[in-house]
Formats: sequence, structure tokens, C-alpha cells
Amino acid sequence: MNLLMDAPVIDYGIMQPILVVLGAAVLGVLIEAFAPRENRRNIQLVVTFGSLLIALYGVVTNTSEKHVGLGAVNSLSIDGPGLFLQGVILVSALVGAMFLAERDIDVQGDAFAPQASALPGSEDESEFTLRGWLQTEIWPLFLFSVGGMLIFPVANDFLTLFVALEVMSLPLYLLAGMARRRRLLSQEAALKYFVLGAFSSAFLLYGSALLYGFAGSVTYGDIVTAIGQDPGRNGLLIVGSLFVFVGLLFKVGAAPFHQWTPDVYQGAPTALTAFMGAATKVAAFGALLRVAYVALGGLRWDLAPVLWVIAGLTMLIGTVVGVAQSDIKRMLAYSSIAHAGFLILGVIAANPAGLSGSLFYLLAYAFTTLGTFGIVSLVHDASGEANNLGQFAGLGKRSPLVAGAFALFLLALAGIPLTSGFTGKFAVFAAAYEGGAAPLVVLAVIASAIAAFFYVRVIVLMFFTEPQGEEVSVIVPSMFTQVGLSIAATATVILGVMPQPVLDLLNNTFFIR
Amino acid sequence: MHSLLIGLPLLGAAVLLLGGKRTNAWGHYFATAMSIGSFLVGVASFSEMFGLPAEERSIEWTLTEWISVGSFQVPIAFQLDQLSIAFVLLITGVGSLIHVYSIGYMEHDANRRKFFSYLNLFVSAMIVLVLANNYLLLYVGWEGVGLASYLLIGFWQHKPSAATAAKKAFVVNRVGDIGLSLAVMLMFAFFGTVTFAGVNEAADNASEQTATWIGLALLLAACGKSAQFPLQSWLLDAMEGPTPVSALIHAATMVTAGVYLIARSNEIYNIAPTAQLAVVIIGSITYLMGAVIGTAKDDIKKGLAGSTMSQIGLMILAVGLGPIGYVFAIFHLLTHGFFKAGMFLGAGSVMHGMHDDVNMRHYGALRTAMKITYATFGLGFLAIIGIPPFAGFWSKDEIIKVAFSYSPLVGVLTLVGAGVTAFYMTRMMAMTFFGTARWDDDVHPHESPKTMTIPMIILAFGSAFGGMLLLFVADIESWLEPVVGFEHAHHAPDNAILIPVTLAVVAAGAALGWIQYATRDVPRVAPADVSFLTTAARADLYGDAVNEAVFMRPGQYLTRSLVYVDNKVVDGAVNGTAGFVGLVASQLRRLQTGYARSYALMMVLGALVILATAVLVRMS
Amino acid sequence: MSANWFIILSAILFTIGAVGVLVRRNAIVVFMCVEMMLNAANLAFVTFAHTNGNFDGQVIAFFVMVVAAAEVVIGLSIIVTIFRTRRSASIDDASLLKL
Amino acid sequence: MNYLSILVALPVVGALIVGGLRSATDKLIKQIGLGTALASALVALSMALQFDPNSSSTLQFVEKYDWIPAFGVSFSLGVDGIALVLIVLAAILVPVVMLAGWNEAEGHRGSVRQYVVLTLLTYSMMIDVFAATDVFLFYVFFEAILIPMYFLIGRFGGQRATYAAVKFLLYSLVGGLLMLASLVGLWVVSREQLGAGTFDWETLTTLNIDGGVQNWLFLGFFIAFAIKAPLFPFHTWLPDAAGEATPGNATLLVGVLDKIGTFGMLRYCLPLFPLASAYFTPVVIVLSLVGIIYGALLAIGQSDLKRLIAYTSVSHFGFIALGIFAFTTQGQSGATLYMVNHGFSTAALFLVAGYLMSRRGSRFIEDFGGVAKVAPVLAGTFFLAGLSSLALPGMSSFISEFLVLQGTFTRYPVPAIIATTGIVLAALYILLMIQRTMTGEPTAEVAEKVGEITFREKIAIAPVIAIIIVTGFLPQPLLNIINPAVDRVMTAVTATDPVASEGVSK
Repeated sequence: MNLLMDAPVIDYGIMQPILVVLGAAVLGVLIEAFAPRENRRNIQLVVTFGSLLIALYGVVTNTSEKHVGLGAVNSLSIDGPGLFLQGVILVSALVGAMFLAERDIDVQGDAFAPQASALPGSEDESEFTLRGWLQTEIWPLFLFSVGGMLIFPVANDFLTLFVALEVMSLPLYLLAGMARRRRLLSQEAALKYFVLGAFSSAFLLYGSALLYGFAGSVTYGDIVTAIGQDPGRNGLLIVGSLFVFVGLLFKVGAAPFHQWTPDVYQGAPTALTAFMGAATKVAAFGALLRVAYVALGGLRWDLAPVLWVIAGLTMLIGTVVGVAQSDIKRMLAYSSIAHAGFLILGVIAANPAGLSGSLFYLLAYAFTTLGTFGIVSLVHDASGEANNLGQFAGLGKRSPLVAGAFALFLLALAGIPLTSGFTGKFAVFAAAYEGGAAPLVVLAVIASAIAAFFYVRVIVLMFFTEPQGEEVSVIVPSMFTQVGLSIAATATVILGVMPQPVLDLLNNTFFIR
Repeated sequence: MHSLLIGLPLLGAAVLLLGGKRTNAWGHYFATAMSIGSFLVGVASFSEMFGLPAEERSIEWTLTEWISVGSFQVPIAFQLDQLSIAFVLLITGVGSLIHVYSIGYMEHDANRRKFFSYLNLFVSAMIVLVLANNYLLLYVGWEGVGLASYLLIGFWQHKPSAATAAKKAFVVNRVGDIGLSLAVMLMFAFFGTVTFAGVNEAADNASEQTATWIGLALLLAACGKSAQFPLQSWLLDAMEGPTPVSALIHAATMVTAGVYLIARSNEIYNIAPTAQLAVVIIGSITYLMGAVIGTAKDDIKKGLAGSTMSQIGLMILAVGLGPIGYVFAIFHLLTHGFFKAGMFLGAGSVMHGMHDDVNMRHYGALRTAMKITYATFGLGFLAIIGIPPFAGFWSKDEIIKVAFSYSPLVGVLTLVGAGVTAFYMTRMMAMTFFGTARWDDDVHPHESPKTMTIPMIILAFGSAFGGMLLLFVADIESWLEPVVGFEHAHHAPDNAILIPVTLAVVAAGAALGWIQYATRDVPRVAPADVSFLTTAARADLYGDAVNEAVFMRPGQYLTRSLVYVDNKVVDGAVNGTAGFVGLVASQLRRLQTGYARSYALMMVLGALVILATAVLVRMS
Repeated sequence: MSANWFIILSAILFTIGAVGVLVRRNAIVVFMCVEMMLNAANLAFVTFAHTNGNFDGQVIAFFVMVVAAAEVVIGLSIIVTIFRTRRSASIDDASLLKL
Repeated sequence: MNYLSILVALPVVGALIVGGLRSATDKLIKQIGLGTALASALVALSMALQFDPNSSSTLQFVEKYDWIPAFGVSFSLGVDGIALVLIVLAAILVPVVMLAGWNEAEGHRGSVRQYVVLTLLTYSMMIDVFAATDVFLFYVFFEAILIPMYFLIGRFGGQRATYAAVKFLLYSLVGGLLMLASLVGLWVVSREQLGAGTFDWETLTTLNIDGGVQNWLFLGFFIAFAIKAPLFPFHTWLPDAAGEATPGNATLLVGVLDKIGTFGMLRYCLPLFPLASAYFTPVVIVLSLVGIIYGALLAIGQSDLKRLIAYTSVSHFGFIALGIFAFTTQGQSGATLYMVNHGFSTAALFLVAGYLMSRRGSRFIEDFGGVAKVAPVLAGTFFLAGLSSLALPGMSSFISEFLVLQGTFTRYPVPAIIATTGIVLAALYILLMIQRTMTGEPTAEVAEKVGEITFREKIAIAPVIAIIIVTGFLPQPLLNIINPAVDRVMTAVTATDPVASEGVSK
């Protein structure tokens, strides 16, 4: 008996982005422990932005050198789509970090409570506020989440998927509950997010267990092979794959697993919502696409009807209920639900065009989401952020630039040509039509029309309605937010007008297993 | 050179309209000169044509390509033949006289320049109408004269009645224009051409059905322009225009365009007996209607308008009789042009002297105050009732003769009409120039200036001798033969007793009128207790009432309802959809209870539903 | 003894956990129900590892336990914070965010 | 010479200059705007002169640049006769509108600078839409043009401008999205048949699409165009939008922008989906007829000048659609000419109505009356515009209306007869309006406020009136440009003109 074993050969280069971000997160924890309070923020910022940039550099070099393959003993599949998704997540994280780092909007500091453990309204809290302390723990938490997100879409087995899911979600649960203002709502959002998130991940896990029972392995490639061989035990396969879908569809915010979205989007600090809305959706859809295309590719015809129902329901609920919202963040949350519906079309398409279309869509969506929430965070009244739709009235007159940018993002969300949203929509719809889902495309078009109504309503409010009631003001933010918003706006325009380079990148890229 | 016929008056209109106030001083002279110039060109053309053998008299010339799409090719091209030169001379001749007359008549009107520009516009459009070598270009002239008529009826547009009358004339004419449009479309659809020559050629082997449809469509057009039943109602209102306009457009020329159109399309009608019959019926009805209306009008112009309607009805009746009728219809049209224009000018002269009062009950015994007017009007009177040897006798007598040869019934109708005509014309004559003076003290009747009387005198000559000139000197029967195909073989048999009978009927009518209105006192206010027929005639035989009840009121109701429907139903459907979405949204929103456990429940239910879906799909 | 019984047991545990989430108000209990669902999955993994004849399932069970432990940390901290703020551990009390 | 890119770029450059000159006075801004528009008009006219009607190629002045090769999308421009005349229409109307509505932008929410910039952007996009030979590119500008127009209506409109602008935007957007669905389908079909998806219009016309699929794809395009044009029952946004917009914007909207709808039918619906076009012809004809009569009746019932003109356009668009779906050369050439003529006559009506309304400060008919007495030249101009709208022979609109009717009659006699009744209603709505506004004794307010037409106003409107009258007698130069393009459409739908059954064989 040979107790020696061959050490697995691990390609660290391919995992560089993940390792850098997670390593930086660990470093961040140490900084919290050892660095003096007054320096922490600056050090954390350097670590965060530095690690994100290094990771992004890694993704870019891996992409340009076509350095792809399975990593970490087949548990990661870092292929073309995977690298693209990691890139999108990292860029979203960079822009999101800029919003998180913003201190000029709120006179008291950044968007997070000075000490999350202090009771809201307690003397402790006001003292911390007075001292101008910041909760710098958000940075390692943020980096852990980003690390989870980087793994999530490239996970090549269900265990890695589950672990990545938790790594990316757990910090977000916490961060969602740490808003500086309206702490009660923030904590409630955290609780709901956590309970429902844990509930859904239990489904995902149990589904994985059943699939393991079916195929004898949790690796995607083995499962799809097993499906091809048809070993019987179809009950395990169907229930298992549906439970996995429940977990993933929860994360992407598809109906009927969407109900956490408005509550959490509204309750969480807006800067975090921006990051979460963009990056979580990207990571979750990346994982969903991979599971659907790779692990369950052979099950397409059993899953297609289910996904048709979900897609239709999601699009309609997202758009129709969105019409009735009066809080801008909730409205945008419903918009994100609608977009999840559109994106499921790309999953249903089940063809290379569907994959590349969805990826493009995700890239476009990430920037518009960051942009919209970024701008929402700028509009304030006396008590903090002004989230009521009515308070946006007359914004066009007060600060045309911000209103103009907001209009741009909204039009992109609506899918108006020459914005990124249109290109993405077109790509996904075309793929779905080709994949035989023409009726869903028509439904998607109708849903887009309904959605257009509430996007346009905001534009009308900003440009054509006289402001009434209390004065709201648009805060001029620091360089962080300015740069972040500029990136988002520029990308939105470029992806609408000149999408070809990105499309080239996505052309002929497909999952490996 | 022939294009100058159109060009000169068009130039006149353009110079006056574009020149604006700068031309105020000399505009009316310029316009008159243009009209006279056009007349001279017409005379020159005529004399040139006169010297040529019959088959070479018709000439055509093309100005430019107009419309060419696929096989639909229409040039701007003209045709001057025996028929059109007759009209040209009438239009420019009478037109020039009326220009001259208007110099005096409109002297004090601030917008005299505009008036003359419209007159010039009318003359040029009317000449386009009669010179066009195809139906589409004819259409341009057709609506062009309609436009001029609209502008001139509504010339005093600050009077609401004038504006309304103008609009009414145009709209009713447009109804007729549907007919002309359809006729042109039918021609192209079935014959592939819309030129007179092409249609005539195609008519040789056209089916009777096609010809009938075209014939009926053209009749509708003629009804509109010539104020024939059932589109007659606009003509009486058109008297809101200045009197020279009534004389030129609504008596001598434009309203006879329908007769021209039917005569011009004789080859179509010749193979469509049904359409011919319809023409005769329409003509007959209008002939009698107009006459009856004429008996009851106290407004001298409206009386004359009724008479015009009636006389054109007679012409239409005549053109419906086929080849034997065309010549006499045109003949009557020309003589009518003289005497009716003359009488209208006379009426204008009377009004001029009577402070623009048109009510004959306020006239009486004017023969002494306005001698020239009296004499010229009297000659017109003799001509219209058909006393030999005046103009009307020759043309009217021939039509009655032909009508009898066509059908005794139509013959008797024409005879009755002649009697009624004699009655109402005598009435008019008597009420205006005879009896006792009934005018107010502040009115001082006086003769009109020379610019007005000279045209009247010239036209009176026409009323007196025009018939004989045309019949014996110009030999109108053989002159028109190449165009309308006068059939000597079927020439109506001379009916020896018809002339005396006709004269007797005319005399009876005239006598009745004389007894009624010259020998008895005419009340200054129209008596109210009159027979039903009189009441009806005063109300234009309820033509307007019917229009109002059948078209106007329901139309107004319809438009009002549609405005409502458009706002509430059509637009409402769209807004309703939006509202529905909103309603669904507010209901669905309630699912968002805020309780995490209910969200979890929804997730479990969702999981079960998709599980069920998958199982169902699997099983099916 | 057939492995099926273990799977049925795990399914029952999972269902109890799920129903517990739906019916219990106390946030801690709800949370424990979720943990029960995770453990039901663990049971299934281990059972399937046995039937499949490889160790993957058993290894996964350890991973899940670690993750579950992390989840507990996060979960309890959130619940405790809320309890301190609201003086209530009822999950239904947190229902300000709605509609 | 790259006429088309110059035409597209010039207004954008103008807009950038105007947008960039922060210190410029309103007057200078307007002058720059007008100058740009005039320069573009010159370019457009010289392009029209270079156009060879008898060329063997479908499109001329073709320019093609890759844009999104992944989707087979290129930035390709080119014109056939139909597109050319519409571009020329736009190029003439924009400077006219700018001059006629010189002071239009004042007193609104938006600034003069915004007004000029938005107008120029709209102008550039109009050219794009008409000149695009890539269906995707067409769609992009079809939608994108909504944005400047939306702001033009919303920021420079009347009291209910916001409502009208939103209505306009949402209607058009819904139509556009349906078209997007069809666009997607078309692309997928092209991918299946050609291997690589393309949006090149000429290539797409060669596809062989299954009849059932054609029907669905046709509907997406058609409804979008029917909303844009607009046909009954998709018309209700137009009276609101045109009623609230300034006269100049209403002119651009109804005179040019709405032509995209009918242009689209002729350019896209018919050649791309010939079978479906034939299949849906009865429906379209019924909608057109209803539109003709319904629009006219509603026009009669209006009390607001601008809404009245908008409803007359609903009627006129019925004629245009009728002509297109008559499938005869006369019908389609007539419809194309109708688009141009309607552009000019509507422009004349809206602009002169604008002159009137700016003087009186009201857009309601009841507030006028007797204008002819106080401002005869203004009244005369309005009257001429009205005559053009009621298609008086001798006006250009007569030619096109008659061609449409004639073209329809040879194939569908009964619809043509019904449509012909529209000419009576046209006379009614125009003359009633003229009577109510122009005739009678002027009221005190009219006498006080309504002055004679000014020199600037005369200069602005004169070219329009001149074109209306001259092309009434000389339409053939235009028809010569249009006819070959229409012949190609007829070939594409494999339609031939009916033959005169009792004609003389020569």
C-alpha cells in the first residue's frame, strides 16, 4: 500500500484572479486587526482596488493569451465565457467599490453604519458618528464576496458551486444590513435576504445531492455524460436539476423566486445595491448558463417548458408590477426582475448565440445597473436619500447632467437603439428566436413595451414635471463616484454604438467541460 | 398661338394677384384687355378655321408631358375644334363684355382688383375646360372654374351668407366631381386611355355596360356643375355673388359645362341608351323644377337663377335625346348665353339703380327710369320665352320638336315648361318694369353708366339676332356635325302644327303672368296665404330642406359622435390597456406582503409548480 | 437495509425543514430549520456516496458542515442585531419593506 | 461624392457647433441652425440632380461601412427614387420650418439652443432613416429619432405637451418593439438560408421565406409602420402630438417623420414579404378606407386648428396606404408622390396656421373669424394651403390623389369608389375651416391682434406654395425619379398592372 499520492498539478496562473481577490480579502481581515483605525480606510482602499486591478489584469492576460482550461482538479472551468464573466464581475466590482468608497454624499461619512453592532439611535452610534469612524470591515467582506462571485460562474461541480454561492452571499447578507441611514429597513433587508438565501441554497444543495445520487459525481461533465447514458433514476435527475434551478433562479431574481429582490434592493445601502444588482446577477447568470448548457445540456427538452413558464412569468411580473412602484429603488428592482426574464431567453435558446448574447447582455446590464443606482445615491433630501419617484420631478432643470445620464441609463434599460441595452436585447432575442422560442420573443417585446412605460415615466418626471414639495438636491460626489459613473455611462454608449469588439470577443466562445 | 387663349387671362390673373396693391390703379383695365385679347385670338382662330374644309378644322397641340406612370399617360394637350371654338367665343365674348360691365359695376368696391383677377382666372380655367383634349385636363378646368366660382360667390366674404353659399357651391360641385373622377377611372380601367380621341375610338367596341357606367358617372358630374337635380341647390344660393359673376358664371358659361361634357362624350352616350334615358329624366325634372321655382321668387336674381336652372335642364334634356339633340342643345346653350347674360346684367343694372335691393316687390314701373335697361332686358325676355324671330325661338323650338319626335311625353313636358317659362318671365318683366312704382322715397332709380349699358346693348343684339345668325349664317348644324354627328337622316320631321301650338302655350303663359302682375297691384310684402305649390317653390321645392335633413344634420351628428368615439373608444382602448396593466399591477403588488415566510411559501409553491410542469411534460 | 430508506428519511427531514421555515415565526427556529435542510442534504450525500461506491459524497458532507457553520455565524449575528434593535425575534415583525 | 454621409453629418456638425458655443445669442444660434439646414438642402438638391433615374442598379450613392459584423450589420446608405424624393422633401422642409417658426421656441420650457440642436438631430436621423439600406440601421434610427422628437414635443409644446409627448413615444416604441421582434425573426431566417445572418436590404429581398412565417414577420413591421403613419385605429397619438407641438414641429412630425411609416411599407413590407403583403391586402385596404372617411369626418368635427390638420393627415395617410396596397404602378407611384405632396401641403397648412395662432394666441377655430378682411394675403396663403390639402386639380396633391384612386380602381374598383367620396369630405373640412376662420366680420380681438403676413413669413412659405403649384402641372420630373423604383417594387411582389379590357389594341 502506497501512502504517497501524486500531488495534484494546479495551474495557479489560471486561478490568479480568484486567488488574488481572496488573498486580499484575508489580508484585509488582518489589516482590520493590526492597522491603526485612522489608516485603515486608506490601506483597505489600496488593497481592494489593487487586488481588483491585479485580478483584472490576470483575466485580461488569460483572455488575450487564450489561457483557458480546467483548474483546481477539474473543480473550476476557466474557459472563454468564464473569463469574460470574471472580467465583467471585476469591472463591476471596481465601479461598485468606487461607490462604496464615496464619502462626500452623506455628510456623516460613507453609506455604512459607523458601527453596525451599535443599536440604531443609541448614544454609542451617535458617538461613533461624531468621531467620524467608518466601518472598514466592509472591504474584506466586499472582497470575499467578489471572490465568491469569481468562482461561482466558473465552478465546474456542484460542490464548488455551493461553496462559491455561500462565499459570495454571506458577506452580502451582512453588508446589506449595515446601512448608515434607515437602519431598521436595512436590517430587515439583511434578515430577509439571509433567511430566503439560506432557504434557497438548501434547495440547491439538496438538488446537488440528488444529482450526485443520479450520476455518482457532482462534476458537470460527469452528469451530462450520465444523462447521455441514461442509467435510469430519472426521478432523481429531474427533481435534482429542478432544485438546483430553484437555487440559481433565486439568485438571478426570477419569478416566483424574486420576492426578496425589491425588499433587499430597497433596504440595502444604495452603493451596495449598485454592486450587488450588477455583479450578483452576472455571477448567478453565469452559473445558471453553465449549469444549463453544460451539466444539464441533455435535459433541454424537459427543462425547456419549465424555463418557458419561468421566463414568461418573470418578464410579466417584473414589468407589470414595476409599473405600480413609487420608490425608485423598488422600481429598479422590478426592472432587474424583468431583465432576468429577458436573460432566461438566452438560457432557453440553448445555442452558442444564446450564450454569447446573454454574456453581452450581462455586460451591458452590469453597467446600466451600476449607473442607475449610482445616480440614485446622489439625489438627497434633508433626511438622506430621496427615493420617492415624485422627488425626481424637475431634476432635469436642476442638474441636467445627472438627469441626462440617468435618462441614458434608463433608455438603455428600456432597450432603445444606440444604447447597450438594445444590442444585448437584440442578441438574446435573436438567439431565442433561433432556438424556437419565437412566442417568448413576442412576449418579451410586449413586456419591454410595458417596461418602457415606467422608464419613460421617470424621464418625464425629470424633464417635464415641475418639482413640488420639499427641496431635493443632487449632491456633487467625490472623484470616486464621478469616475464610476463616467465609466458606466461611457460603456453604455460604446456598447450601443460600437459593440463589435465585444461581440468579436464573444464570437465562437463556448463552455468547456 | 392658340395657347394664348388660356395664357392671356391667366397672365392677367397672375399679374393682379401677385402684383398686389401696386396694380390697384390699372388692374381692371389690364384684366379686361387680357380677356378681350383672348377673345380676339378666338376670333382669329375661328376665322382661320372657318376657311378650312370641315375635316381639317380640328387641331390638337401638346404643351408638355403631364403625368406618365406605367400605361397611364396624360399630356397637357389641347384640342380646338368646332365645338370648343363655339365655347371659346362665348366665354371670351360674353366674358369680355362682363369685364367691361364690371368696370362700372365694381367701381366703388375696395377689392375691385381682386375681383378682376378672379374673373380672369375664371376665363382661363373655363377655356382649359373646353380646350382640353383629355378628360383629366378637363378636370383641371372643371375644378378651376369651380374655384373661381367659389371665390366670386364668396367675394363679399364678410357676409356670412356669401361665405356659406360659396362653400356650399364648392362642396356640392365636389359631389359631382366624384362622377367625373369615376368616369376618368372607368375610362382608363376599361379603355386604357383618357383622351377624347382615344375614348371615342374605344367606344366603337366598348360594351354597353361600360358605356352606361361611364355615361352615368359623367351625368353625375354634369349634375354638379350644371346645377341639375339632385345637385341643384347651390345655384340659387350662388346669387350671393356680385351680379356680373352671376351673369357670366352662373348663367352664360360655367353652369353649361355639363352640357358640354355630355355633348363631348356623345360617342359614349350613343351606345348607352340607359344613360341617355337618365340624362333625359334628370334634364326634364330640372327643367320643370327650375321653372316652378322661378314662378315664386321675388328676388330678381333668384328668379333668373331658377330660370337658368330650368333652361340648362332643357339643354341637358336635349343632349339626352341623342345625335338629333346635341346640336340644338349647344345651339340653345349659345343663345341662352346671350339672353340670360343680358338679363342678368340688366338685373344688375336695376339693382345698381335701386340701392342693391333685389326684391322685385319693391320695383315696378322702372321702364321709364331705366330705358336702356328696360329695352335690353325686354329683348332678352322675348328671346327666352321664344317669340320669333328672337334668339330663343330658334333653339327652343327645335328642341321641342326633337323632344316630340323622341317621345310624346317628353314633348309635352317641354311644352309645359315653355308655358311656365313664359309665365314667370312675364311676371318678372311686369313686376320690374310695369305696374306701379313701389320703391321707397329715398331710392332714386337711374340709368347705369355707359360701361354697363354698352355690354347690355351688345348682348341684347345677341338676344335679338343671335339665333338667326347662328342658324342661317354660321349654319351651326353642319358646323358641329363633325364633332357631335348630326344625323340628317333622322332629322326630326317637320311638324307643321307644333310651332303654332308652342306659340299658343307661350302666349297663354305670358298672358296669365301679365294679368296677374301687371294689371293687379303687387303687394310690397309677399302674401303668406298662398298655395302649397307657391310655398314649396319659394322654398326651392325643399331641396335644401332635404339636404339638411338627409345629409347635413345626420352628418353633423355623425361627426360629433365620431369625435366622441375617437376620444373615448379608440383612444380609450389604448388608455384602457394602460389602465388594465395598472390594475393588474396593483393587485399583483399585494403578493409582496413583506413577510419573509410568505416569500418562502411562494418559492416552495413555485418549486412545486415547476416540478409538476416537468412531470407533466415528461409524461406527455 | 436498502439505501432507499435513508433517502426517504433525508427527504422527510428536508420537508420538515422546509415546512418549518414556512410555519415558524421565531427567527432562530426558522434558521435551525434551514440548517436541518442542509443536513438532510448531507444525509443524502453520504447515502449516495455509499450506493455509488465513491467518497465524494462524504467529503462533500464535510464541506457543507463548514459552510453551514459559517452561515450560522452570519445568520446569528444578523438575528441578534435585529433582536437588539426590535426586542423581538419574530421574523414576521420585520415586514416594513413590502408592496 | 459621399452625398449621403455629408447629408447625415452636416446637421450633426451644426448641432455640435450650436451646442458648443455656450456664449452665443439666441439669434446667432438660430442663424447657424438655418445656415446648416440651407447648406444641407443644397447638398440634397445637388444630389437629386446627380441621380440617374434610369440607372440599372436599384440603389445609388451607395456607401457601406462595417458596423457590427457579428450581426451582419453595416452602416450602409443608399437611395432609390422613393427615398430620394423623401430626402429632398425633408431637406426643403427643415429650413422652411426653421425660418417660418423663427420665434417658435421662445416662451417654452426648453431653450432656443435646445430647440435648434434637437431639430438638427431629428433632421439628420430622418436622412438616416430614408437612406438606410440596412434594415437594422433603419430600425436603429427609426427608434432613435423618437428621442429628439419626444423632447421637441414635450419641451416646446402646449399645456398637455407632456402627455402628448409620452403618448407619442410609447405608441412609437410599442410599434418599434413589435418591429424588433420581426427584425429578429428576419435575421434568423437569413441566417438559416444564407449561413450568416445579414441585414442588408437587397440581400434580404432575395430570401425565400415560408408564407406562414412571412405573415408573422409582416405583421411586426406593418403594425410599427401603421402606428407611425398613422393608419386607423392606431392614429390617436397624432392629433395629440401634432396638436400640442409647435407648428414647425408638427410640420416635421406629420410632414416628414410620419412618412417613415408609409415609406417603410413600400420599402420593407412589400419587397421583403410579398406573400404576406398580398395576404393582408384586404385588411390594409379596409383600414385605409376607414381611415380616409373617418379621419375626414373627425377633421370636420374638430374645434382646434392643429388637431384638425392632424386628422386630415389621418385621412391622407389612408390614401397613401391604399395606393401602396393597390399593387399597381399608378397606385404606388401615386402614393409615393402623395407622400411628398402631403409633406408640402401639410407644411403649408401647419405653418400658416402657426402664423395665425402666434398672432391670435389661440389655436381654437372659434377665436378666429374675419381674418381675410384684416390680413388678406395671410388669408389667401392659408386658402392656397387648404386648396392643396383638398387636392384641387392644378395643385400637386391632385396628381397624387388621382393616381392613387386610379391605381386602386383598376384593381379594386369598389374601394376606389368609396375612397373617392373622401374628396367631398376634404372639401368640407377645409372650406368649413376657411369659412370659420377667414370669413365674416373680424372680431375685435382678431382685428386688434392679427396683422398681415411679414416678410420673413412670406419668404419661408413661398417656396412651399411654389412647389405645390409648379408640380401640379409639372409632376413628371418627380414621377420620372419615382417610377423606376416603383417598378422594382412591383417586380419584387410579382405584380403587374391590370390590362384595360376594352382598350383599343395598337
